[in-house]
Amino acid sequence: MANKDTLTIKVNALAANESFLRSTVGAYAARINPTIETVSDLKTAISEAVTNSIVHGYDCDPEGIITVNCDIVDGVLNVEIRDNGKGIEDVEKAMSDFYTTKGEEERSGLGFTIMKSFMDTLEVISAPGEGTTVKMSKKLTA
Amino acid sequence: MANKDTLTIKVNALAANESFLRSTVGAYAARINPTIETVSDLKTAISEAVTNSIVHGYDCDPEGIITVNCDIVDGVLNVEIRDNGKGIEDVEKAMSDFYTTKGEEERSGLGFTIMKSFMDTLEVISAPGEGTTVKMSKKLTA
Amino acid sequence: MLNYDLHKGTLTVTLAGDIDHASAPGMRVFMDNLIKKECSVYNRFVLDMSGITFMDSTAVGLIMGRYKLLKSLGKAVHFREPSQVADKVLKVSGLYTIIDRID
Amino acid sequence: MLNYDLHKGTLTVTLAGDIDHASAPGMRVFMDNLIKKECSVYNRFVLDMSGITFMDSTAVGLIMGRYKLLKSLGKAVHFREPSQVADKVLKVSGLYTIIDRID
Ligand SMILES: Nc1ncnc2c1ncn2[C@@H]1O[C@H](COP(=O)(O)OP(=O)(O)O)[C@@H](O)[C@H]1O
Ligand SMILES: Nc1ncnc2c1ncn2[C@@H]1O[C@H](COP(=O)(O)OP(=O)(O)O)[C@@H](O)[C@H]1O
Repeated sequence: MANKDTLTIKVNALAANESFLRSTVGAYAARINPTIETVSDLKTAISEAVTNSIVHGYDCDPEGIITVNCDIVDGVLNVEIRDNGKGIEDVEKAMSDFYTTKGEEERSGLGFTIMKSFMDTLEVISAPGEGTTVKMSKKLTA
Repeated sequence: MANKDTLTIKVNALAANESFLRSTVGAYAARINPTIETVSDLKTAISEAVTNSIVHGYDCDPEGIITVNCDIVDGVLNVEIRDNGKGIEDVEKAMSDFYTTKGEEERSGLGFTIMKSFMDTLEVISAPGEGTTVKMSKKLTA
Repeated sequence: MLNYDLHKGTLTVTLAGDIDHASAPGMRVFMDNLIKKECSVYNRFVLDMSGITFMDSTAVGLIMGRYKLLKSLGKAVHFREPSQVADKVLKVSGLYTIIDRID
Repeated sequence: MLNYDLHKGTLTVTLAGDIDHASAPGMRVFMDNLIKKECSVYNRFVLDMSGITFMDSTAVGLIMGRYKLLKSLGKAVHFREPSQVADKVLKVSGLYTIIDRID
């Protein structure tokens, strides 16, 4: 059966879209009445992925486009955040705690750590020059 | 110069997306700090167009997809609401006050009247079998 | 959200929150039951709109429909204290020309 | 949002609202100026996090950076009353292992 509750959003790589996208996905998830804490966790994880696309993927170039795809199936929110930016050479290394290529900008290297711990599943698909796709899911209902 | 602050959203023709889309476009517009009344007018107009796509365009079939495209240029929000639903035979007639093809459902026939009066510009592009596109704009800053 | 109060021949219904195509059907059923069930004990119907946070033309259709039903039953109909957002839609819709506002 | 209070050798900075990549840079500049300018009059730095409505790993980087600066100046550093959302991020980030919480 075709899925009946999907959401696609495309925006420019602007800092203003960090709060916009996490709030929008939070509002979308709210329709199936999750707890406040669940929505808060979700917003944190979305913020990490979107910030990474802006800061690392596009080096803050607002011409870059970020695409967010979501659906809700059987109480589980699936979300995919995609950029067409510079991509990641070694995904496993990038995902390890405290690893960052922008330490001089005071980045903590904990973005993926937080995504992993705040969501139920996390998958990162990336290659140099081919952009990055972060797929996450979280059960919204008890 | 390419536009640098665009937003595209695609969702299913579900009643839950009426409030979701008007709130989301309202939140997007908020970044350039319009008045509360301006955002409220905008949300009302968006709600009219989205409800029409759901009720008339798709006869409430949730498989239908509604696409909203926005940008903000020089303080003016441009928004386009598109469906691939059944389309409108006579656009001029449809836009006249109190005209409705769903009177039995207590529709008032004032959707386009409200869009016209709450926005600065309104354009409707439609043909039977080819879906409907509503283009509106509103100046957000004084 | 919907509340009502029946007092000295006046049935007051308070509509609050967002009134749109998603919320209107439930409100319609509730109001129609009430309007008919209590028909013998009120002659004036007041619609309190002070708590409306959003309304569009679907809400205008909802109000028009109840207005026609109430008129057919011989009741007087008034609006009370529409919020700013409600007031603007009521003005554009022309509803004030058939229903007056008492605050 | 950012507020501060200097009292009996304790510099208390209150961070409130959403702390993310968009808001962190302004907070960093403000805090660094304050930390250096008032250096001679406090020996304890308290970060009040009770009003934080959102924070992510960018905020962790912001706190780590201030922590290092404060340590290099010989100051004691504490958290006060992190909100629930802040507490959860602080736990996962391991920041509690280097900065204690005094409520
Ligand atoms: N969307 C992306 N595009 C390119 N590189 C990325 C992207 N997301 C993450 N990375 C790489 O992975 C590293 C680790 O990311 P993360 O754990 O979020 O920490 P941080 O953002 O603090 O550096 C980043 O420093 C960057 O090199
Ligand atoms: N997206 C759409 N697809 C098909 N028909 C539409 C669409 N939008 C409007 N219409 C037609 O135009 C008429 C007038 O629309 P409107 O002024 O919004 O009033 P109402 O929605 O109350 O009928 C509708 O009754 C319908 O026939």
